[in-house]
Amino acid sequence: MATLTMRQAISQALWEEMERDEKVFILGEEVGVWGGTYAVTKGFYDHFGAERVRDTPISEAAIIGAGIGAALTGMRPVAELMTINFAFSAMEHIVNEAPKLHYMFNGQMTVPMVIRTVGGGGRQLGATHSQTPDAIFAHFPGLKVVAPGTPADAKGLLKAAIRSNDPIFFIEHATLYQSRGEVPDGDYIVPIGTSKVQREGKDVTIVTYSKMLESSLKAAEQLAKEGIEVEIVDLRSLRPLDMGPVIESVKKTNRVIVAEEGWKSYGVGAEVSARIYEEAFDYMDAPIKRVAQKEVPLPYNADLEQLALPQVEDIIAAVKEVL
Amino acid sequence: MATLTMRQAISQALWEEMERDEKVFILGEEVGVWGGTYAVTKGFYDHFGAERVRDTPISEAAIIGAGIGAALTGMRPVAELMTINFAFSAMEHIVNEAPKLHYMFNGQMTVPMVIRTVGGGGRQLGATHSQTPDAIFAHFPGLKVVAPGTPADAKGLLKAAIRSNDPIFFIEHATLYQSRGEVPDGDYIVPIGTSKVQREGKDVTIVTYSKMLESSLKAAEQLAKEGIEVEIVDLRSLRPLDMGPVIESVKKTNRVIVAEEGWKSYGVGAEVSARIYEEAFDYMDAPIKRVAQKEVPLPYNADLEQLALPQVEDIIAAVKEVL
Amino acid sequence: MEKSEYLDLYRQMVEIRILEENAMELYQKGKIGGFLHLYIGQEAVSTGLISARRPEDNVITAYRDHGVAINCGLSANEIMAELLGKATGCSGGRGGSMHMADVTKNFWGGHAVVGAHLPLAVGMALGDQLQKKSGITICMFGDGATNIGYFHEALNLSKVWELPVLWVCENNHYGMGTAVDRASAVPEIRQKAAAYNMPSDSVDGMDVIKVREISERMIAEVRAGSGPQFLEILTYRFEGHSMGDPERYRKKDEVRKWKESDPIGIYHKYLVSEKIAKESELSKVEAACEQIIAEAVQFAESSPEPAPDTLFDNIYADKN
Amino acid sequence: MEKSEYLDLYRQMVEIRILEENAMELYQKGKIGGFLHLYIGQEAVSTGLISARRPEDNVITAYRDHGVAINCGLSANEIMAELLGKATGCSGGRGGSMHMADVTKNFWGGHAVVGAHLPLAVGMALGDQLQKKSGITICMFGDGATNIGYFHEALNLSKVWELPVLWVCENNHYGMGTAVDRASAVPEIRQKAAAYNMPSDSVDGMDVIKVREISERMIAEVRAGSGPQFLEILTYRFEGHSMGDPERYRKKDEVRKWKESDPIGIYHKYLVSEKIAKESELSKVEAACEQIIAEAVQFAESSPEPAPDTLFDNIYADKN
Ligand SMILES: Cc1ncc(C[n+]2csc(CCOP(=O)(O)OP(=O)(O)O)c2C)c(N)n1
Ligand SMILES: Cc1ncc(C[n+]2csc(CCOP(=O)(O)OP(=O)(O)O)c2C)c(N)n1
Ligand SMILES: [Mg+2]
Ligand SMILES: [Mg+2]
Repeated sequence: MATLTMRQAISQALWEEMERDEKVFILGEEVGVWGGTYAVTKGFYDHFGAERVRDTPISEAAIIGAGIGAALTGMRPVAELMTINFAFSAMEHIVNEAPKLHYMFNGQMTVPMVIRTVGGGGRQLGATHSQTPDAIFAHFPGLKVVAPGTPADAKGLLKAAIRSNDPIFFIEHATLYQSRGEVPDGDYIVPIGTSKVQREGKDVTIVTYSKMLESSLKAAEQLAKEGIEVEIVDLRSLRPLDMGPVIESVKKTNRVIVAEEGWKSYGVGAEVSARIYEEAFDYMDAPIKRVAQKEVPLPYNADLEQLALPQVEDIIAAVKEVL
Repeated sequence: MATLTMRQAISQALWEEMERDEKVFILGEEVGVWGGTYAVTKGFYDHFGAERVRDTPISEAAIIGAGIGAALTGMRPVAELMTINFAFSAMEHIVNEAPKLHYMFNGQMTVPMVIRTVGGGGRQLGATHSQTPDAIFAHFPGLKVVAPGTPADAKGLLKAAIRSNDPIFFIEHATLYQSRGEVPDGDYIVPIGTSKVQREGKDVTIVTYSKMLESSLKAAEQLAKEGIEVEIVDLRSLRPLDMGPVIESVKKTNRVIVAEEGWKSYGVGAEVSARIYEEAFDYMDAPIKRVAQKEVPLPYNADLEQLALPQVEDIIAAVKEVL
Repeated sequence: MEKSEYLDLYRQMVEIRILEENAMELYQKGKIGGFLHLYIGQEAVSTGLISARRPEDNVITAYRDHGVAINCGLSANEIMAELLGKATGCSGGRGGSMHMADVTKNFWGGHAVVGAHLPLAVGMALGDQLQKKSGITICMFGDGATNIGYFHEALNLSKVWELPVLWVCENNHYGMGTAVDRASAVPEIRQKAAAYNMPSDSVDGMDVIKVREISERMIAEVRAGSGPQFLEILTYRFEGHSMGDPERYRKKDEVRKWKESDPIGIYHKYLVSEKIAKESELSKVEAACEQIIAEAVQFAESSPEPAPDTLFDNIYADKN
Repeated sequence: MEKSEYLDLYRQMVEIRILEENAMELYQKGKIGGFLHLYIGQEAVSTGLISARRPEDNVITAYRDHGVAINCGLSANEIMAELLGKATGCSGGRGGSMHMADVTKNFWGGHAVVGAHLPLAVGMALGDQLQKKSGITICMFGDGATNIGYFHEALNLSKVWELPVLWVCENNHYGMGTAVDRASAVPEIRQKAAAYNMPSDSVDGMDVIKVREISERMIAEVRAGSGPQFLEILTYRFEGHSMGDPERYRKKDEVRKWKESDPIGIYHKYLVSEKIAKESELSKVEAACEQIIAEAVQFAESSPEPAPDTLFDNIYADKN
């Protein structure tokens, strides 16, 4: 067990998987010579060589499409999209090719591919570069969507993703790369599609994932000082969505917040909320509150941007409202 | 007032708007010489000429991008995407360009553009060509998403869309083109962002839109024979989402079904359900049921496809479950 | 070529033609649903091309794929069954007309979104190369597909990485109702290859022997390490784009003229005049094909529908 | 050109340089956030190009846009204020470095997604043409942008419709850390224009006069109805791709060599040796620019932040 940053944990998982299985290779923009825009693949090019750490032109559709093709022939590509905002430029291949081939050809083809990408706002990158549109990718059966919130989960889930035989959209959060945590050494695997209680409590359940897990943990600490015991369930995967631990927690607390960074409308909170009521209607003592991004394209100005993004205080306020 | 098919109603709206305002023009694949893949623009090329009814190469990103550019200079383009499945090939321009420019440049630029497209399953077109992913487009502030369920609304909403100064994603349903209804003559406008009660009832509320309005109306008739009075609220727009009439209805019936054609997870029903509980928690006598497409890429085989698509019987069953 | 091979090319072309004619009829009877894009008129293209491949070479194409399937060695039975959406179809009835494949024969489909399979071809060639497999990848697409961004990204990447891909454009002069020069800045599609520094050539796609010869050469060169190459094959589809095409975009006369260059007729004449085969031998081939397709229809019609409880099979490959 | 115009080109280049140097400093102080892409080294490109346009000609470019903004006539004040995210910025503090625009000056931004603005340029040229406006559209983009599908679709469509667009590739030899020949199948970007049957030319982008001359010619031709044309301008960025670039992909030596061709130095020498201006006059221009930028920083720093209650303004243009 070592204390690592999220960046190190992801890097370690990738490195170990490439050492373990020579079918694993990386392709994407600036993954090689540059060392990865977020320095996740720093040192990989020198160690694994240009064959397995492949810099590409700025051609998002070709990056994902080529990843799919290589996966069809038995390779295990890890295709990197520099940010999730550029996923729109490869949308056809992400949602309409990769997740459909196995089914459409009756199991003849499999697409063991990981698409690693980076989302999130809060860095003054403006409206086109700051999105957290995770929910839209989770709409498509055939795709799996994973978004870790801790270094350990990042490592364990990425390893599981690389070993999976299905296409996986793996969303990292830019402002979590520096966050630290204990990470098990070696072959640590976290099964995809398992939610996890990250903090126990009895008064309110916060369902969350990725960056908002960090914010929720902070909110929980402050609330604890006021004697409010918050339980936090981390979804970790958006598809498959494991509602088990959520429902269990809800049955205990009877009050729920869903906290996500993306826009509220048609977001993750909508699905989670709908599912909770479907599965635990009789346990709900108060309406579920969704804490999310305000419905506005994110502005560059730092104050306005923070005003639009969900804050720790928003979570605290929401918890108090449902109590 | 004339009885028109949905196809005729849309065609009429387009025609009248082009006659009214010479800034309105059409661009897209097969809109001209062919007369529109779904014959909506039949006769337009001959009447309005090649300048205003512009056939394009198979270049979805350029179709929408050029539409945006023309809109910036003051034109009012109606850009056609042959089907909504090809919207993935223009995703960047639909969700990351058109809806962001007005805000990002502080109101300097406006994008008065309509993107007309056709969605829906049920025609054995296979997994890549049969989708109803309407919800994902509604996730983006700055875009308006409209999806009419009757010929009259199709006409009135399309006219409103063409006159709007904002980018509008206008979703038609392929299997509704032949549906008939009374359509007001001339300048009939339905404001975007207004839900409508399409049938009154007191026992259960069905919230729906587009194709599933038709199915819901059928279900309601059958249920009426059994003495169950269903109220149907048609959303008509997914963004802005007008919850007013929904909440009003819910407060009367206390029981709700949401019926949509797309996949259930992260779909329209999730948002509507979450919103209803947020706004009318105390009025709910039973958990909301979502009737939607099964979570599977649509298969070609007709029986399997129908098995996956939501049916009138599914709505009836759901209504009975919430009673 | 041996005589038997000459005859087999003829058999393939005739089998495709009869298959397509039967498909048309079954569509009109409502037994085939969805979109149906026929290969009638273009038989020499894939027949000549694919006869030049080795079994380890990948083939991937667009939705106009029945002929390609035959050429790749799929049986008329499983193709016809797929058209009827039956469990015995090559894609188990899930794919339909646009999504035929048999991976064991290195035939990778049948893809319905225009141009979207081109990047896949890049990856397949890369995957084979990384695994030191000797196959090349043959990627077929229409003239219309050369205007979408995927084409550009795929061709560029294939050249930057010097991958063993043969890009094959079937220029049948129209993308749906849009004539090539109304959609493409260059009327001769192979000119686009210059922007990728890629060797290119073009050939008359109504003459199966010419297609075969040029394909042999280019496939050999690609296999030998030339990097990707580009082949434009000029052809024409005799029927509408898909069923129900009003065909307002072309004159009856134009169609009639092209039909005079029926690829089967041309090849038939060639075989006889070059004394490779006698009329009677060819008639026998034709009769055999009629038989094959009649049986295929029979097979397809009597095959079972996919079981309802298989609806959720194969969404994911992972077992858990 | 009149002497005043020569001097004004010099002024623009120097103003850009000093603006960028100040921006770099303000970024390091944490007063500018987000991404910051500097134009240092490339000043002659947009200065020469845009000085050849008429006011009615549209200009649209990528995120490396501060210089272009100056050339289009935006004031250093509103540019600097935008960099600091202030309400007085040209985009009200919403856009930041990558999203500068002033529509009244036909400067349409500042776009951050690589290549995505190229289709917009097609539409702007079309919109002007349909409205019988005489302006042409000048669309600038980097070498890296020529590999994305948007480039292909936009160039093709502009030619099919014969629209008045001047496509301008600023080839600064790298897209982030990727050298042109590692990303593009053709090292000379203008070769791509051949695939769209488009006249093309290239020019040394470190020499503002050469850029000006070729731009004048091509803009005139496009305006006269030649259809779209393609201009490749060879240049180099002296700083990293954006702030915080480790610059592992190029040698210090290479950068040093290019810096010997500083476009401002070259033009300075030219003006003096051609006796167009005296050293003292140029010094005066430089001092004036220092002054302008110092004032701009002052203006920006003392400008108000956007009011919190404006957060929801301008999401939609419709009032209801
Ligand atoms: C991205 C995308 N846009 C539009 C379509 C609809 N469409 C299907 S086939 C076709 C024409 C393709 O023409 P071409 O590539 O020349 O192939 P051909 O049909 O002539 O064989 C179009 C526009 C599609 N399937 N995919
Ligand atoms: C579609 C897309 N992919 C990736 C990026 C990230 N990115 C920003 S700038 C850049 C390099 C662009 O290079 P070039 O076009 O040569 O312009 P330059 O920066 O050299 O001016 C990349 C990859 C992006 N903004 N958009
Ligand atoms: Mg064609
Ligand atoms: Mg560059």
